[in-house]
Parts: sequence; C-alpha cells; structure tokens
Amino acid sequence: MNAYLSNLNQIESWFFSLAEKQAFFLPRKTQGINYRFEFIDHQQPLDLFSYKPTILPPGKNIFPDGEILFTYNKDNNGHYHFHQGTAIHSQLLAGVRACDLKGIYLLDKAFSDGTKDSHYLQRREKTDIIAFNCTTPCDDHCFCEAAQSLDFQTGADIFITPLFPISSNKEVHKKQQCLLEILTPRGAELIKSLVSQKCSNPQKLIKQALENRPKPFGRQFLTPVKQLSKVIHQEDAESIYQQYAERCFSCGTCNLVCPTCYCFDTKDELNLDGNSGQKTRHWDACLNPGFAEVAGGHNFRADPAARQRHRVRRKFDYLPQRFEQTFCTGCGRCGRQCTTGIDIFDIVNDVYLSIQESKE
Amino acid sequence: MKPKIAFFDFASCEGCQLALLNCEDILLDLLELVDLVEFREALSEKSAHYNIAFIEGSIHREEDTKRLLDIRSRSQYLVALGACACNGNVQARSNFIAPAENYKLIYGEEARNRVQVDKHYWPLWAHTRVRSVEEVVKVDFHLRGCPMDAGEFLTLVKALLSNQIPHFPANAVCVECKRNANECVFDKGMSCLGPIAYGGCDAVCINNGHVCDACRGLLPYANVDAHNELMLKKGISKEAIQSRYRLFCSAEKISQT
Amino acid sequence: MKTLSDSVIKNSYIPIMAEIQSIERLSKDEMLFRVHLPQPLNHHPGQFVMVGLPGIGECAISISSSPESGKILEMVIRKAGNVTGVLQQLKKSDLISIRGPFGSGFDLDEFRYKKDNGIKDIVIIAGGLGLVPLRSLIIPIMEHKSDYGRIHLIIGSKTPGEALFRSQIQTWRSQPDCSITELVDDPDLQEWDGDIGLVTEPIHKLKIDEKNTLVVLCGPPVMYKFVLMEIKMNFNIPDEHIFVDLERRMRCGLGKCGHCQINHVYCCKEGPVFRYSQLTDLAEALN
Amino acid sequence: MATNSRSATKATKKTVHIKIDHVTRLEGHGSILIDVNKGTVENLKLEIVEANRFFENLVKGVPPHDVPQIVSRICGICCVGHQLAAIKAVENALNLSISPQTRLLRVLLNESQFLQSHALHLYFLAIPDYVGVKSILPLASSHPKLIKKALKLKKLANDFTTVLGGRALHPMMPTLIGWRKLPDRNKLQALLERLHESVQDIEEMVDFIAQLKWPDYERETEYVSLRHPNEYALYEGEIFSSDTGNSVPESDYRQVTNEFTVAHSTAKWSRWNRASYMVGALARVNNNYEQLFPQAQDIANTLNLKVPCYNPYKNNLAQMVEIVHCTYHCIDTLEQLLAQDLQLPDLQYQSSEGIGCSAIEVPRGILFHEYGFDKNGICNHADAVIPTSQNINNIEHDMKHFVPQMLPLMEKDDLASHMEMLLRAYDPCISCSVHMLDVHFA
Ligand SMILES: Cc1cc2nc3c(=O)[nH]c(=O)nc-3n(C[C@H](O)[C@H](O)[C@H](O)COP(=O)(O)OP(=O)(O)OC[C@H]3O[C@@H](n4cnc5c(N)ncnc54)[C@H](O)[C@@H]3O)c2cc1C
Ligand code: SF4
Ligand code: SF4
Ligand code: SF4
Repeated sequence: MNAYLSNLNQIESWFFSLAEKQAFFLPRKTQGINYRFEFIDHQQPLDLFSYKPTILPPGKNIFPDGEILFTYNKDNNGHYHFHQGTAIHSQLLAGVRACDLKGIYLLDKAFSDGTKDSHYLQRREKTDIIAFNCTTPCDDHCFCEAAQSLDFQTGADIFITPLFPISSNKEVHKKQQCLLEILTPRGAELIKSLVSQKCSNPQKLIKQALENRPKPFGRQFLTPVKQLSKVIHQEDAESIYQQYAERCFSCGTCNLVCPTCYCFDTKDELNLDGNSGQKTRHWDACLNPGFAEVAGGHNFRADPAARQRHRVRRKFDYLPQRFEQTFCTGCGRCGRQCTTGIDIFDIVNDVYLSIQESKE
Repeated sequence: MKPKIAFFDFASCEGCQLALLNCEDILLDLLELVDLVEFREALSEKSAHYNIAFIEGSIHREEDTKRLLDIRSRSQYLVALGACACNGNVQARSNFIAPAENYKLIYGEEARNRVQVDKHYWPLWAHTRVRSVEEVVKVDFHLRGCPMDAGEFLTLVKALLSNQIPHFPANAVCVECKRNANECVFDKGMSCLGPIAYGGCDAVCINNGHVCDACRGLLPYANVDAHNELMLKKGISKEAIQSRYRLFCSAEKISQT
Repeated sequence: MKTLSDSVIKNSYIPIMAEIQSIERLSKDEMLFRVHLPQPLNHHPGQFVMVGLPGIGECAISISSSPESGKILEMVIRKAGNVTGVLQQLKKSDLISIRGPFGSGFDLDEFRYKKDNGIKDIVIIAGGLGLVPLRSLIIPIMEHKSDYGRIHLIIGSKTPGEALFRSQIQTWRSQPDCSITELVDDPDLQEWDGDIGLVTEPIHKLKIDEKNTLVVLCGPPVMYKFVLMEIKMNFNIPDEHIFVDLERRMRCGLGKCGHCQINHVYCCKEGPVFRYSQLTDLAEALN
Repeated sequence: MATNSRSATKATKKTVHIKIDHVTRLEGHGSILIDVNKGTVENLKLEIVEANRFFENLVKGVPPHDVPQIVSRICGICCVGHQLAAIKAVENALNLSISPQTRLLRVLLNESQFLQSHALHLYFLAIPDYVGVKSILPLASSHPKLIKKALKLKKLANDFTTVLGGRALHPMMPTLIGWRKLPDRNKLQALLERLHESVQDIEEMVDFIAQLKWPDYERETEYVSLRHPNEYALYEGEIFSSDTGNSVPESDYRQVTNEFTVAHSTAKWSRWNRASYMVGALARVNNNYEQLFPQAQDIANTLNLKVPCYNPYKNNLAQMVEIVHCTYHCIDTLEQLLAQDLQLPDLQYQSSEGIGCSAIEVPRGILFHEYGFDKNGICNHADAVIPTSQNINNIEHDMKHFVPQMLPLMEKDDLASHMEMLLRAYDPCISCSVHMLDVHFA
C-alpha cells in the first residue's frame, strides 16, 4: 500500500476539513489529567500527539451505551410492527492508538462470532479509523508491548507514524513530519484532501522513527503472555483473587473502561401510551454483584473474588480459548481508573508468582 | 380502573413532588393513566384507598408515625420517595444531637418550657428521632436521591401500571460516571463517595462539576473499609471523612462510628 | 471489516409474534402454553427460546414440545418474576414474542439404538421443572420407541401438587422396555400413588449396561451434585455419556451479552445441555 | 383579638367554627382555625404544623462549601434562593469576592427561579381558586391552551435553572466564589431564543388573568423589601420599609425581623415597625415600582394593579408583573453574559474565622441567612429567616381583620374558602419557615 509524508500543520487542517463532512472524533485533554474522544465541531487548536489512553476507549463509539435495538408499536388490530433501532451514521475516529485498534479488532471478532450482531457490525462498517503509532509508552500503566498490541495496525484505514521524538513536556513543532500509511481503499479516499507528498521508502523511515523507542516498551509481564494464559487457565490462585477482592468496590469501572469488555444488559421500555416501546442495550459489568443473579435470587457469582477471577480469566483464558487472542490489549485503563488501585497487570503477575512460589 | 395514586409529605423540602410537577412534557399524559387522588401540593381532593402511596419526607413525631401507619393500612404499594423518606437525608444529622438540646438551640429554653406544658400543641413540637419511612412501616419500593430522579419515577409507575415489579439495579455511581465518560473526581484532586453509593442518578452531580456525596445512600455491598482507606490515602483527615459520610448518610452504618 | 459479506445483517433482537392457542394451569406456579407459530422452529430437543412481550421483556424458556410438533410450540412457564408474571396473565389468542431456537440441545441420533454405537439404556432424571425441557426429548423417543433401547425415567417433584404431566407420563408407561419412577419429597397430605423420596434414591436400583448407557439430568442447581455422586458411586458410566441441562441468567441468547457465561462457554450457545465430560473444565458449572 | 373589637360590634350574631387541616395547594403544612361565637371572633389561628427539621443545627460542624448544599434542602421550591443566600453569607463571613461574570450568572439563576416559582404558584396553585375549581386538572380540559402555555413557561424556567445550575432542584453548579462548571454556551443561546418567544405567550396569559375577579378587600400594612440604587432589587440591596421610607443595611436584619415564638406554630414569627409586615411580590412592586421594566409596568396597568396596592389577594397580580419583569431582565442579562468569553474561576479559598450574613429577594420575599465559622473554618453558627415566617404574622392579622368585616356578608363555606385563598395568595412556603432564632454554638 501507499505511504505519504505530511506535516502537523497540514494534518490539522486536513482534520478540520474532514470534520466538516462527517462526525469526527479525536482525543482531547480534559480539564483534569485525562483524555477523552471528543466531537470536533469548531476550529479549536488540536493537540495531536500528547496522549494517554482516553477515559473510554474509542470502540465504545461503535458499541454505544443505551443504543436502541428496535422500536415497536401495536396497531388497532393488536398487530405488532417492529422497526430497526437507532439510525446508524458514519463516523471517523482519529487518533486511535494501536492498543485500541486491537480492542476494536477483538470486538469485531466477538460480534461476528456465531450469530452476527447487526448493530455493532453495521456501525463498524461505517466507521473510518485514522490511527496513530506510539513512540513512547503513554504512562506507567501501559503494557501494550507485553500484551502484544504494540504496532497493531489491522482495522485502521490510515496509520500515522510521527517521524520525530515525542516527549510529553515539549511542544511539538507544527512543521514536523509524519508518515501516513494507507491501509484500505477507504484510506486512499480520505487522504485525497490532505496536502502531502508520496513517500517511496516508508519502511526505512518507520524503522528509523521507531528505533529510538524505549526498550522494553512499558511494563512487562513476569513471563510471556502465552505462558501466563496457561498458568491462569490451570491454576485457581483463589487467595490472590481474594486478596484483590477485599479492596474492590464491585463498581464495575474496570469493565466499563476496558476496550474488550462488551457484556451488556437489555431493557424493554414501554411508552406511556402502552402501545409502543423499545428495546435498548446498556453496558454491563461482570464485577457488579447482580451480574449473574437469576430469578429466585440465586447468584452464580456472588463472591467478589469469583467475579475478580472471572474478569481476569475472561481476558487471559476464556476468550483467548475462543479467539486465539489475548483479550487484554495492555492499554492500562482498568488499573489507571480503578479508584482503589487494582490493576489487572498486578493480578496476573501475582497469580504467576504464587504458582512459582508454590512450586518451590 | 385507573390506579389511585396519592402523595403524602412529611418532613421534607417537598422537592420530590416538585420534581414531578417539573416533568412538564409527560405530566398531562401521565395524569390520563392514573387517578391522582391526593397531592396536597397541587390538589384539593382526598381518598380512602390508594394503589400507590408515595411518601415524601422523614418521620419525626408520634403524630407523623400515626398518620403514616394509617396511610400504610390503606395502600397497596407504598413507595419511599426521595432521600428524606429513604434514609432521613440531611435532617437525620440532627440525630447526633438530643431532641431537647435541639429545641433549646433553636427556640431557646424559655420557649421550649412554655410550649412543653401546652397539651394541645405539644404534639406538634414533640420531635423524637429522625427516622426513615422504612423504620416505621414496610416500604415496597425506594425512589432514592435528593431530589428523586424523574426517570426512575416514571420507570416505577410504568412498571406498576403494566403489572410488573419495578427493578432498580444496585450499581455504584461509578457505573454512571463511565456511561457519561466523566473524568473521575479523584483524578481532579477531589474525593468522591461514588464507589460506595447507590447510582441511578446518572451521576448528575459529577456530570456538573461536583462530587458525589451519596445522597442516595450506601449500597448494600458498599466496601466502606476500602473507601475509608482510599480517602485516608488521598490525604483527607479522619474528621473530614466522617463529616463527608455524615452529610447525607447520617442514618447509615458508616456514620455511627 | 470493510468487506462484510452480507452488508445487511438480520436484526436478531426483533422477535416473531406467535398466537397463544391455549393455556393450561399445571400447578400453583406453572402453566402450559401452547402457541401457534407463523413457521416451524425446527428445534432440537433441549433447546430453548426467548419468550416475552415487547415493551415488557424476555426470558429464556425451554421448548417442551417434540421437534416434530411443527407450528405448535409448547412451553411451561413458572411465575418467577416480572416477565413470567406478566406472561401468566395472558389469555388465549393473545400474542407473545418468540426468538430462537437457541442453544445446543440433544442429538437424537446419538440416543437411537444402533449396532455401532450400541446405546441400549437411556436414563433420564428430572427434578421439578427439569421435566419440562426433557419432555422434548422424551416425547420423540416414546413416539418412535422401536428406534431406541431401554428407557428409565426418574421424575421427582416436591409435592404431588407440583408433579407435572402426570397423565402423559401414564401413557408412556405402556411403552415396551420402559421403567418410570415418580417421586415426591413430601406427599403433603395429598393423594399420591407414586414413591416418596429424593430422585437420588432409586438410582442404585437401575439395571443398566454401564458401558452403553446415556444419562440425562435436569433440575434445580442443588440436585446435580447429589445425583452425579450417586451415579458415580454405583455405575461406571463414561463422562461423555452423561448430559446435564443448566440454567443461567440470559439476556441475548446469542452468546454475546455475557450473563450466562460459565467459564469459557456461553450457556446459551454451547449449552444449556452439556456433557459431564465438558464440565471438568468448567469449574463454575455446578456452582 | 383587641384589634377586631371595633368591627365585631357591627357583625351579625353568627356562630361559625372553621377548621381547615393541611391546607392544600401550598408548600408545607398549615391549618386554619377560626371560632366565631355569636358574632365575636374568639379564636383565630394560623397553625403551622410542619415537623421541625432544625436546619440551623444541621450545618453545624461542616466546612463552608457544604453549607449551601445542606440548606438548599430547606425547601425544594426555594432551593436556589437558599443556596444563593447561603453562598453570599458564607462569602461575607470569609471575606471572599466574586467576579462580575459570577454575579451575572447568579442574577440569572435567581430570576430563573422567580419565573418557575411564580408560574407554578399562579397557574397550578392559585388560579384554580379564581376559576372555581379544585385543582389544575379540570383546567387542563377546560382551558387546554392556557395550561399548555403555563407548562411551557414553567418548562422554560426549569430548563433555564438546569442549564445554569445543573438541575432544576438543588442545583450543584453554583458554589462559593463561582461556578463548578460553566453553563453550556449553546444551551444559553437556545434559552435566549426561547425567552424571546415566551414574551408572546406571557401576554396571552396576562389577558386571561386580567378577566379574573379578585376579592374586594384591603388592609394597609408595612411593606418590606430590598432596595437597590440601580435596579429592581432582587439579588441584593438594603432593607427598605414603606412605613419609614428608609433602608437599613442587610447586616441589621435582626432589627427588622425581631423573631418570636408562638405555640401554635413551629415556624417563628416576625414584626418590625408595627404589629406585622408583609414581604413578597406585592411588597416589592409597591416599594420599587419605578425600577420595573416599562413592559412590566404596562402589564401592571393592564391588570389594574395600582401602587400602592393594599389588597393582599393581588399579590398574585404582582407575581404576574414580576414574571414579565424577570423575562425582560433575563433577556438583557443573558445577552450581556453571552457577549463575554466565559471563564471558569479558580474556586480555591482560604477558610478563616468569621461571621457573615446576606439578604436576597426570593419569590416569596426577603430571605436572610447568617453563618459563623471557627478558626478551623468549621461552621459553628447559623441563622435563617425565611419570607414565610415574616409573612405568617401578617396573614393572621389579615384574617383577623377580614373575618369580622366579611362575617355578615358571607356563608361559612365561602368564608372558609376565602381564608384558604388568602393564605394561598401569599404563596407561603411553610416547610421553609419551620426553624428559627439565633443559635450560638460554643
Ligand atoms: C436455558 C433456560 C431455560 C429455562 N427454561 C424455563 C422454562 O422452561 N420454564 C420456566 O418457567 N423457566 C425457565 N427458565 C427460567 C426463566 O428464564 C426465569 O425464570 C426467568 O428468566 C425469570 O424472568 P422474570 O422476568 O420473570 O424474572 P425477573 O423479574 O427478571 O427476575 C430475574 C432475576 O433477574 C434479576 N433482574 C431482573 N431484571 C434485572 C435488571 N434489569 N438488572 C439486574 N438484574 C435484574 C432479578 O433480581 C431476578 O433475580 C429457563 C432459564 C434458562 C436459562
Ligand atoms: S474498578 Fe476497581 S474497584 Fe471497581 S470493580 Fe473494578 S477492580 Fe473493583
Ligand atoms: S483489561 Fe485493563 S489493560 Fe487490559 S485491555 Fe482491558 S482495560 Fe486495558
Ligand atoms: S467520580 Fe466518583 S462516582 Fe465517578 S468514577 Fe470517580 S469515584 Fe466513581
């Protein structure tokens, strides 16, 4: 595929021109210390390369909370008529990082496995992605390399690598160059409105740019992730899960911010007229105590440690068995946002350690 | 037959009833579906039996207890409406002060002594303890919050109208913060009771730049120890933490310590 | 992702509406619904459907009728909460919503008596509402009895008032090579002509060819552990030959919403019927 | 009862006993008790039977920024007023100052509450009396257009409060020094347009009110309101009395309210230059008529409200006049605000020892708050005097004057309903009023 060179100034005005044509989301710093994918609607200066994983991952734009699955109405003869739910519009997600690309890729897998999920897949089809490469770990929570998502490109239409060093405290110069790799025909379409020049030796430039990346890149597991999955699959490590569960609020934050969590609840709503209504779906969290409760009050995962284990295993054992991919992208969101400081990275390392210790 | 609905207020700001009057968009439609038989704030009619009785306010006096028991005996479902009814709200803070002391502080000793001998009016004054509705009668449903959430109110009424039992998930406020992509209050250098508090408010305070003070009360599974530890770790003094817990949740366990 | 083969995917949440043909009260909390479908579901025994009313909700309900029942679908619905409560208030000719069939179910072929796989004995143990899904397996077996080997039914209920499908069970008794034990935990001062006790009690008396036996269990969560223990103690039946039918909370039925997950499997997709051999890897299954 | 002996002599020899428990369509619990024996009023009481909530004790022990949040719960209808009064008083106690932008926002927030409260009271609570029905429900079918308009105005006011404060009840965006989060510009812009549109609706509502008949009853009293040199005083000002024609500063509020306790009321009572005084819309319009927007003065003319007006029932008309005034004033203020670039203020403050009070006009009259803080910045003193507790005394005086005068002309039921209407005309907020006298903690 083709590659182009362009500078930040040009990219910025390109983004503004794209934003005029369709819903355009880009990470933007909040008033505090976080970032958030926000709708770009007027020409405020963009801060393209300062970044840390957003509060919610961009995949949530494809799997929105509260989406209407269908609406219905009952006519005078008592017949039901069903209508498709929330209209699906095209959108462009820019500034998506490799870890979140992988997150979206994994959601694609999950939602097309078996019965296809029309709402997700149709919105996915209408979502264009301009991804950014990472040249430095976002912060202390990141472990994307260990989770095998660094340099992940699948699913992006355009993949941008900055050809200059990025450090969080220095202003990046607007004249600095970026390399844009076109990965899909849609990407080729999008790039048309960018002032750029064709690049003949992209591989070399990328190699140079990435050479200076810190090694290792971000936190590393005590053992390769494949091995880790095996341990987590085989060993219960009850006491480790218990230990973390004692601090846990069962608030579900870790689930809701995770790019690969997609569990949901559905809700049927009746309008006041009694003859029409809708079915909606809402993000759910397996860490919430009521998640596995059934009628009659039996709860299949009443114990917080069991819920903590379920989350960890889902990422490192259960879903990998199904899709042959680790379902943790190493974005670090769950650890970053857990108010009580529970980090899945620590849990899996502790599980591994406890096994090693018990062997000794 | 349309279900008979009634509202009764005890010690409260009457804001929950007002929150209902504020649902201008649906008010008239709703009134088509139900028979509003008692709503002192907006109506002059009265009735003997109620399908749904909404109780607003906390219970302070013998007088109020009697009235509440009477309402319960005439109601099919009884709903505690808003924080005052659900957990005593801020006025339950006065439980930390003896009633006699309360009177002295507010009306002065002389006035108190004068009124106390008045057989006719003393019952109006005879404040005992601030109690939630559930401490006095059986409550079928709780509509939490100060004020209650109009969306939840509607969910409840619609469910009961279609013979269903309304269900309000017991989730932390953090869940709704995530749904709103809020920056966590802790990340802004402030502190929050959201992780141990009942959600259902759509995290409205945090959405609007404030913090959560748990006006909806504590979750049944609230991990208070972990929260206390978290607050201490953030450098908040023991006294300040206690003052926070006692703001809206003075009736709850955490405030007793 | 850009190359979706079928660019318009079916909205799997939109149900079909079926008309209720009859509702029959079976016990205090349970009712038999017979509904008329626009087209046959072509289900396997042991599969389930998501049943409900638009605007009210849906819940998982096992198919109780035979795979050969065509456009007629039978279900037994117990009043357990909201949706089931509202469904029980419906009347003949009302509409209800159906999605499905979902889940794995049983493969009747495996149960047939064939020289090569040599299955001779089928043991079916049902506790309470567990009979409902198993009925979709028992009926086709009884109707084509000559294709199958010996059948042993152990059917338990709490009280005589809760015993389901008694007259139908009576008709099964006349089949050749068929033994049926009906039990109640507690006769509860009512008339009862069956046995008294738990479903575990008759197990050791079964006369079966261990190596060529299929066992099917369905009942409340507490039943499984004890019944399995009893079987293991008395017989040497391979784990692949024992089937259990499990229940979980379900929202979508499509293996997505995550509520029914049991370790790495989705109860709605890989289940609700599992071989016991699968469960050794599913620590959460018999929770 | 001495004041009424003169009228009683003229009365017939009727004996009437009236007891109205828990008067409906008003905020809070009040009862009216009237015993007339052979033409002599033996007993007339306005009982306030609301349970005590001891708010002044509740704020004891909390840090400054929690005070406004707690006292907001004194009353749902006046929550904005209580918050703003508390915020101003705490700022005075701690010597904090605010930016002009914050003042504009507060003025708007306060007036948004005037719009909502007046619209609610007028259309939902008071007007049914004058049309002769028991509630708004029959009006919804007999006057659908009018009720839709009233709902629309109320909704506009609520949305206004929501955009400015975060929600319509117990808003959380305003706090000490400024705003926790800035109101959304686009939403403010949209509100400005809706305010412009609502002018038309309001005129139609005025037409409806203009044709209603008001009881022909007058009793001159002392009218007390805030007064400000540059504007129709709502957000701030000095305390003005129609009796003296002079103002005193807000810090002298105790000298105005002179609170005292009576057994039949859990709310405290007030008096200033004579036995009782009146606060609220009528007092404000009487005192500050000249500062009303010309459009509001026109409406006063249309409604035949001539100042000074001594008919307490016409408080309802004064409310309508204020709806018009606030609508125009909000349009002006909002335009002024939107012309600026909104800044989020730094909300850090140093808490210190101190005591401070404030006065603000809320829909029902002047509201006074006062707070003190110890050297750790923890609240140790609180006092609040609510408009209704200032008015109750005056209402009872009105009743004592009204009953003997009207006894010969009215049947019992008519008399009772006129008493209820009189109480309602003041738009009393009884839950607010239940608490009291100075509290000094150690
Ligand atoms: C495969 C399978 C087959 C089944 N077959 C049958 C059958 O043949 N017959 C039969 O009678 N039953 C059957 N069941 C059980 C049946 O599905 C349940 O009884 C039914 O779901 C109850 O639903 P309900 O709406 O009536 O109860 P609900 O009122 O929904 O209560 C269900 C439980 O979920 C919780 N809950 C409800 N709504 C929410 C919410 N929004 N958020 C969080 N928690 C919530 C409640 O706390 C309660 O514990 C089967 C179940 C499965 C999984
Ligand atoms: S975010 Fe943290 S506290 Fe909340 S459920 Fe997850 S692990 Fe527990
Ligand atoms: S488990 Fe945590 S680190 Fe892994 S993908 Fe999810 S949020 Fe990111
Ligand atoms: S702000 Fe409060 S409620 Fe929201 S996520 Fe943080 S701790 Fe939870």
